[in-house]
Amino acid sequence: MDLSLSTRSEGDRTVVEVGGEIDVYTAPRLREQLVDLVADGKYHLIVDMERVDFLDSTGLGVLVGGLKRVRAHDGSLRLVCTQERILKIFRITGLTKVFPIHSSVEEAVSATE
Amino acid sequence: MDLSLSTRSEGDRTVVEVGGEIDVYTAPRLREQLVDLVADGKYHLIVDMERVDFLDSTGLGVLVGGLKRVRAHDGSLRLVCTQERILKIFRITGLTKVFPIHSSVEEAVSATE
Amino acid sequence: MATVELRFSALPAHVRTARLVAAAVARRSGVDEAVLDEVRLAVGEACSRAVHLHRRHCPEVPVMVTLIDDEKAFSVAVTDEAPQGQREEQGTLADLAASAAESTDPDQELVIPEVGLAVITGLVEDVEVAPGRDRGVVVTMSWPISV
Amino acid sequence: MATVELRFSALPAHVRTARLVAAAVARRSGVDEAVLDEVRLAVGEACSRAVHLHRRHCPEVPVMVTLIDDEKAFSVAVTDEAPQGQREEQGTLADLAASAAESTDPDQELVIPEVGLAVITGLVEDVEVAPGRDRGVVVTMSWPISV
Ligand SMILES: Nc1ncnc2c1ncn2[C@@H]1O[C@H](COP(=O)(O)OP(=O)(O)O)[C@@H](O)[C@H]1O
Ligand SMILES: Nc1ncnc2c1ncn2[C@@H]1O[C@H](COP(=O)(O)OP(=O)(O)O)[C@@H](O)[C@H]1O
Repeated sequence: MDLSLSTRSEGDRTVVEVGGEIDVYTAPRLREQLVDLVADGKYHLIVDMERVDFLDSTGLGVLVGGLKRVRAHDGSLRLVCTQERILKIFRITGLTKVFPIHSSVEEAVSATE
Repeated sequence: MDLSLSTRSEGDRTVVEVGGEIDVYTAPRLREQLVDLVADGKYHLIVDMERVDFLDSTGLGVLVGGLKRVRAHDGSLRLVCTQERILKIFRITGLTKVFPIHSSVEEAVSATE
Repeated sequence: MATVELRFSALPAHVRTARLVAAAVARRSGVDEAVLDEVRLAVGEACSRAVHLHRRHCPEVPVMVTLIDDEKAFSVAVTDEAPQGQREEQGTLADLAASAAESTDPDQELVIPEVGLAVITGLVEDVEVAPGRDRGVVVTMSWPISV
Repeated sequence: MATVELRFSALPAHVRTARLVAAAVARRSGVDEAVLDEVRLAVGEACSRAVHLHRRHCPEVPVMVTLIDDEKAFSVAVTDEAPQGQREEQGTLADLAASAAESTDPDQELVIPEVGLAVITGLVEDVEVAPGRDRGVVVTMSWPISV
């Protein structure tokens, strides 16, 4: 299954809805999307991973890269994820301590630092 | 996808509904089913292939084997198939001339020699 | 240059693996969706044939499938290592079917290598059946890539 | 004894092929359905890592994946051929992440081989990482078969 990406604004936040597989093959496209958003001045990102079927460490690397980019502009990168098998990968790599992970886009939108 | 098999009687005919993939891996099970039916005295068989996703020459071989078995008892083996990609395989191998092929189980049930 | 090579022990289950791999690589190479069924069937036939011959003549030797994507075409080569001299007799489909009918060997009823080849050549426009390097046969099938 | 061997040129797309093959063969071998996601992820990580190292050190050499089903366990071995001396430094995940953060090489940001290994060892109970015969590393992962 391929990667699908769509973005929309929610107030001052930008929601990136990701679907399909984020892996070594598709991660460059997600990376490009995040780089473009930051270049466009979008520094408060919410990555909605509810429709992600597969995530590997390459995908994690891209998310970490995105986090570094928005932080350089005092921004934020929040994740929406309730899927256990995806959460497990964040836990294994210690990234649950790095990313704020929310259980819905609404929750992520209303979250403050 | 694996093979699924179910049989039922329609008057003096026995309908074998086949689903999934008939290939070198699953064909032995279809063969066994046909052999068992003939051993049980069922000589008028209708093989319903409408839910077959894949058929290869091994599957053809089993159907030809079934035909030979029922013919040895003056029986019949009719096929139900309207799927173009499956019909194509029968045409390529000249088997459309060997098997009566019907477009519904009803049509096959009411067919006579 | 993008090449995938698959070797598997001569078991029917692995023919399914080969079909799966061929269809997946073909799709990614840009082979038309409508043709993927043909790829799956043709590769399956070539591999069933090779597995059948290996089981009969050299069950310990793996079957080899090579997938090559050279940007204009997607090609699959299936190589068997069955000894040349012992290969099945050539004949018409009807002859083969008749001999299968007389045989009581259930395996022979299931697989008639030349019927598999007939399906391949009936199905695929670009096929080559050539002798292997030392023994056996290489069946090479190609499909255009629509980019 | 039922063995499947897959060799592929060091391209990200083929990692998907390897995942697909591993999951399909694992399922047929009798690996529990609930564990197939783990197989897919772990094999993908091992292959991504190998592809990354090959692209950097030996882009012409194929990556090799061996799948063995010995009736008690299903094992996958992923072998890279990256020269030993040039392998990435070991370090904590935080070190690696920090160095990735400083790097401007986009490829390095994407793949940190040791993070992939951390995922594998965090995920799979039975893993062995051993030096390859001449060079490189063999990552061997096994899962029980529930028959
Ligand atoms: N590519 C990656 N894949 C997985 N985990 C990563 C990756 N990069 C960084 N991490 C994780 O993110 C954590 C924090 O990274 P980072 O933001 O660079 O923090 P620091 O600046 O403290 O090093 C690391 O401890 C590591 O576990
Ligand atoms: N295993 C098989 N796979 C595909 N086609 C077959 C197979 N066996 C037989 N056939 C086809 O069936 C046709 C008729 O077979 P058969 O019933 O044995 O007729 P005959 O008795 O005239 O040889 C053959 O011409 C051949 O095309």
